[in-house]
Amino acid sequence: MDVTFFTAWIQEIIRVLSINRDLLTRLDAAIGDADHGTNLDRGFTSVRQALSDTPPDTPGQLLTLVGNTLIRRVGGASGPLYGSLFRQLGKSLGDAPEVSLDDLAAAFATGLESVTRLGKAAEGDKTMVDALAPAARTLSSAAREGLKPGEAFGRAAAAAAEGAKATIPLQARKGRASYLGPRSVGHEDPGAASAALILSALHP
Amino acid sequence: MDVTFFTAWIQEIIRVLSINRDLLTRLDAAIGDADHGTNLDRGFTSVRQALSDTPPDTPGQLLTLVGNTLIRRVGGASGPLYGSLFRQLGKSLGDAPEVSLDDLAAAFATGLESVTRLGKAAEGDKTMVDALAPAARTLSSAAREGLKPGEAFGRAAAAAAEGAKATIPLQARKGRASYLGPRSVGHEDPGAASAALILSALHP
Amino acid sequence: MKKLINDAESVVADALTGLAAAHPALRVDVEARVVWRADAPRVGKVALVSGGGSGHEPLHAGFVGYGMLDAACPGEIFTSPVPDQVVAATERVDGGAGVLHVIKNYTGDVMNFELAAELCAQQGMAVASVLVDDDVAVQDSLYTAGRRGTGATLFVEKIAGAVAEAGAPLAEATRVAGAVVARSRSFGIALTSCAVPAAGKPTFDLPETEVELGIGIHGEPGRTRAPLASARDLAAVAMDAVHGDLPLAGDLLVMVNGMGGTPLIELYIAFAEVEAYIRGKGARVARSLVGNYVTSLDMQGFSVTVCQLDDELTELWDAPVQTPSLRWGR
Amino acid sequence: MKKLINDAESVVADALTGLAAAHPALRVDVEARVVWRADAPRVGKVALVSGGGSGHEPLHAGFVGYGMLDAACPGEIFTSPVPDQVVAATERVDGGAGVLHVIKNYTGDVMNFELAAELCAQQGMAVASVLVDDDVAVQDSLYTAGRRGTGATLFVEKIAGAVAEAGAPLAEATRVAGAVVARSRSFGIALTSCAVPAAGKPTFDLPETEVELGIGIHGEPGRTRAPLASARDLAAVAMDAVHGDLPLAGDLLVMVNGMGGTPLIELYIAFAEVEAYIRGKGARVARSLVGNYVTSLDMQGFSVTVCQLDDELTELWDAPVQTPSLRWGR
Ligand SMILES: Nc1ncnc2c1ncn2[C@@H]1O[C@H](COP(=O)(O)OP(=O)(O)O)[C@@H](O)[C@H]1O
Ligand SMILES: Nc1ncnc2c1ncn2[C@@H]1O[C@H](COP(=O)(O)OP(=O)(O)O)[C@@H](O)[C@H]1O
Ligand SMILES: [Mg+2]
Ligand SMILES: [Mg+2]
Ligand SMILES: [Mg+2]
Ligand SMILES: [Mg+2]
Repeated sequence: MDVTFFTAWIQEIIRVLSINRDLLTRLDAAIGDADHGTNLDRGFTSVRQALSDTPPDTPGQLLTLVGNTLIRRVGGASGPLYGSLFRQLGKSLGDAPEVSLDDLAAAFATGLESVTRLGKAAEGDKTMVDALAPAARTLSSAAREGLKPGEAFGRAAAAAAEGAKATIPLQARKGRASYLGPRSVGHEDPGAASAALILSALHP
Repeated sequence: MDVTFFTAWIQEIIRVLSINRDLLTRLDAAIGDADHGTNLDRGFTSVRQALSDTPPDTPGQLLTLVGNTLIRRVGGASGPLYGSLFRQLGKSLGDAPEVSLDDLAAAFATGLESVTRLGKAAEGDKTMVDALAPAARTLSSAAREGLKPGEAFGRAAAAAAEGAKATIPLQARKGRASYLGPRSVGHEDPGAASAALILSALHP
Repeated sequence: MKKLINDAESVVADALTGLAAAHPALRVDVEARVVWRADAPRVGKVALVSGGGSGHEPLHAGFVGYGMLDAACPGEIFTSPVPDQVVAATERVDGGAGVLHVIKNYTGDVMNFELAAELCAQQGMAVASVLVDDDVAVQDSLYTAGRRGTGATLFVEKIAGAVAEAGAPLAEATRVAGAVVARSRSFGIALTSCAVPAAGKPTFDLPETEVELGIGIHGEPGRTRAPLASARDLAAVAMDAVHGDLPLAGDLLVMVNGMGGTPLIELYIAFAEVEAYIRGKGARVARSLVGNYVTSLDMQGFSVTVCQLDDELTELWDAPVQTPSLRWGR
Repeated sequence: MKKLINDAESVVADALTGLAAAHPALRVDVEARVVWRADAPRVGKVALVSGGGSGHEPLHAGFVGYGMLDAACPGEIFTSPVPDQVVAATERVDGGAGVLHVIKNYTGDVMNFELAAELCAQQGMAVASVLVDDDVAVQDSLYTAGRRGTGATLFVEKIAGAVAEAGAPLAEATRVAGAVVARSRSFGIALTSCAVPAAGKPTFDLPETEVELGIGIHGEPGRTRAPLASARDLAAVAMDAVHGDLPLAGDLLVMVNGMGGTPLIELYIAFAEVEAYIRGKGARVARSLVGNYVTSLDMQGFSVTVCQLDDELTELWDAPVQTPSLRWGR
C-alpha cells in the first residue's frame, strides 16, 4: 500500500464525512453540542486543500499532514484526538514508500494508544474509542492471520461499525455526553459513528 | 338618575371589561401593543376599590372619582383619555343628586370634547372617538326627542357599536395603530371596541 | 411563550425588586414605581427624568445614575407611566434648578407626561420636556401621531445627562437634548414577535422565512413584511431608510441595538454591515454601541440608531457616566 | 430558526469584523481568530489569555482589555479553539512575565490548550493555566470529564486580570485564579433550546410546559427535565444545587446570567429571587452582576454563579476594568 492508496483513503473519508455531516451533527445534538459533523467536515476540507497544496511523497508524510491539519483546523475534542491518531499513524509508518498490512495494523495500535493517552477514555466510556479499539484489534488479528488487506479492512470496518452501534445503550463517562448522565443512554456516540465512517472508507 | 344608577353603570362596566379583557388585548395585539384589555381591567379594578373605600354621594362625585382613578392607574393612551372623559362627565354633572337625560347628554358632549381636545383625534381616525362621538350624538338627539333613558341608552350603545365596527375598514391616523399605515386596515380599533362596551353597560 | 417570571401581574414590581437588590446606588420605590439616584436631589443641578412602558430594559431605569438620568418611572409592560409616577419622580430629584422630562413620542407617554407636567407646575417645579421621535419607519405628519421615539432616547439621556451633570441650566440641557433628537434617526427590524406576559402569547405570527421591517419597540408589527435575508441585506434596508431621511455624513454615533432576544454575536455581525455601509457613504462611525439597550421584551431583531456628531456632542458622549447599563469614565 | 447572519460558515469571522469595528481599543486578527489589547504586550506584566468556542458572547472577546484579559481566541461556534490560535494569542501578548491560560473544563478545550501550551513552552514562553469547573449540575469524578466551566470563568478573568494588572507575578495570578475557582459554583436552567447556525435548527425540543435543569453553555440538554415553574421556584432549584455543594455563607459575589435569549427584565426578576434565597440562608450578596455574560447563543434561560468573597477578592473585583462588556473605575 503506497501513498496513492492512502491518498484514496483520505479522499474517501472526505467524501463520506461530507455526505454524513448532518447525520453526525444530529447525533451530537442529541447528547452533545451539535457540531461534530461541522467540525470534521471543516477539518477534512482543509485536509483536501493541504494535500493539493503539497502532495506528500510517502504514506507517513501523508498521514502526518492529515493529522497536523486536523489539529490545526478542527478544534473541539475530536480535533486533537483524530489529529493525534493520524499523526501517530504517520509517525509509525515512517518514510517507507510501501506499507504492509502488518505495518498498518501496528501503526493503528499505536494510533489508538495516542488517542487514549490524550483522551483518557477506555472502551465502554461511549467515545470514538469504542469504534477505534475493536477496529485496531481486528486489523491486528487479520494481519496475524495473513488476510488480504481487502478482507482485513472489511472486518475492521465491520468491527468499528459494531462498536459504534454498541455505544447506544451505554452511559457516557467521557466527553460532553457524560454531562447528561443517564440521559446519554439510548443514543449513538457521534465520535464513534465518525470513527466507523473513517474505517469504512478503507478500501483495498 | 341618581348615584345608585351611576354606580350600577360603573359596576357593569367593570364586569363587561373584565369579561372582554382578552378580546380587547387581542384587538390591540393586531394593530397595537397588546395591552388595552389589561390596561382597562387594571384601571377599573382600582375603580372598584376606590368606590368601596369612599362611596360617593352624588353622580358628579362618582364620575369624577372614576376619572381620577383611571388617570392614576391606567397609563397608556387610554388612561388619560377615558380618565378625562369620566372626569368631565363628573364635572358637568356638578353636585346634583339627580340627573336627567338632558343633563347626561350634555355632559357626554363635553366629555367627548375633552377626549378630542387631549387626543386631537377626529372621527374617522380609527380611535375610541369613532364610537364615542356617534354615541354622544345619539344621546343628544334622544334627549331632544324626549325618549326614555332606557331607549336612549339602547340607541347610544347601538351607535357606539356601529361606530366601533365601522373602524374596521379605516386606516388609523392616531394612536399606535397609525404606525402600521395601510396595514391597520381590516382590524377593529381596540379603544373603539372598549368604548362600545362602556356604552353597552348603560342600563336604565 | 415561556417567561422567567412569577406572575404576569407582578412582572414590573418583581423586576424592580431585583433592580434595587442589584444596584445599591439606586433607590427604588417598588410601590410608587420610581427609580432614582441615591444622591438625589442634587441642589442646583438640573434633574433628568424619563419613563415609559416597561419591557424595554435596560431603558430607562438602567440609565439612572451619574451623568445620565436622575430618575425613571417605569410603567406597566408597554404602558406609559401614569402622571402620579412622573410627579413622584420629579419631586424626588428636583434640586431647584428645574427638571427635564425625556419623553418618547407615543400618544400615551405624551399625554401622561403632559398631565404630570401640569401637576408639577402647580407645585411650583420648573419642568421642561424634550420629545424623542427618531423612527424613520413612521411617516411624520401633522395629521398622525408622528414618529415614534426609540433608540435615540438613549443618546438624549446620555448627552443631556452630561450637560446637566456639568451644571448647565435647564434651558441649555433642553436645547442640547433637542439637538440630539434633530440629529438622530432609527430603523428597526424584527425576526420574531415578542410575547407580552399578560397577553400570554406572541403579539403577531411571523413565518420562519419572513421578517417585519420598520418595527417599533412595543412588539407591534412593522410597516411591511419581507423575506428573511442576510444580515448584510437587512442592515442595508435599515440604513437606506435612515440615509434616505438624513444623509449620512461626517462623524456618527451609531448604535446597533438588540430587541432583547437576539444574541450579541449576531448584533456584532449586523454592526459590521452597518459600519461598512456607513464607510461606503463616505461617513465615519466615530462612536458606537452594540448590545441590548432599548428592547422589546424577548423579540429577536435589531435596530440601528445614528446621530450626527459634532465636537460638542462627542465630548458630551465621552463624559463619564455611571449607571447599571452604561458606564465609563468612573 | 432565524438568525441575523450572512452565512452559517462566516458567523465567527463576521462577528469579529464587527467587534473590531466597534472597539478601537482591541486588535482583531479575523483570519487567525485572535483578539488582543491594542497596548499588548505590556513588558513585565503577566498576560491573561482565554478562549473557547464562540456562541458565549460577550465571553471571552468582550472581556479583553485593561484589568481583565490580554487576549482571547474564539473558536468556531461551540468548538474550542485550535492550538495555533492559542499560540498566536499567547505570542502576541507575552510581555516576558509569563502568560496565564484560563481554560473552561471541557475535553476539547483542555486538549487544545494543552497542545498549545507545549508549543508555547517549546518557544520558551512561560505558560501556566487555570481550569475552571464550577458547574455543580455535573458530578465530579475521577472517571468522567469532570465539571464544566461556566459562569465562574468571568470571575476568574476579572479577578486574575486585576492581579496581573497590579503587576503580580505569574504564580500569584495563578494562585488567585485557582482560589476563585475553588470558591465558585454555578447552576443553569434552560427555557428553550438554542439553535447552532450550521445545524440549522434547535439542538433539542422542549415542550412549552417544560424546562431543562442543569444545562451547560453549549446548548446541550440538562441533567433532567422539569415542569416550567415560577422564577422563584426555578431560582430555588438552582440555589439549592449551589448551596448543597458549597454552603452559602458570608459575603458573596453573585451573577444572574442570561443564556442569550432572555431579556433583562426577566433576569432582574430571577435576581430578586436569588438574592432573597441567599438572605434566607444568612449570607449576603456583596457584589453582583445581572445580564447576559456567558451565553449559549439564543437560548432562553439563566444561570446563577456564586463566589465566596474575602477581602482580597472583593478588592480585586472592585479594581478598575475596561473591556467592551465589563467596565468600571475608568
Ligand atoms: N476523552 C475522550 N476520549 C475519546 N474520545 C472523546 C473524548 N471526549 C470526546 N470524545 C469524542 O469526541 C466526540 C465529540 O467530538 P466533537 O463534537 O467534534 O467535539 P466537542 O465534544 O468538543 O464538541 C465524542 O462523540 C466522542 O466520541
Ligand atoms: N389620539 C387619540 N385620540 C383618541 N383615542 C386614541 C388616541 N390614541 C389612541 N387612542 C385610543 O387608545 C386605544 C389604545 O389604548 P391602549 O392600548 O390602552 O394604550 P396604548 O396605545 O398606549 O397602548 C386605541 O385603540 C385608540 O382607540
Ligand atoms: Mg460536539
Ligand atoms: Mg395598547
Ligand atoms: Mg401600551
Ligand atoms: Mg463542540
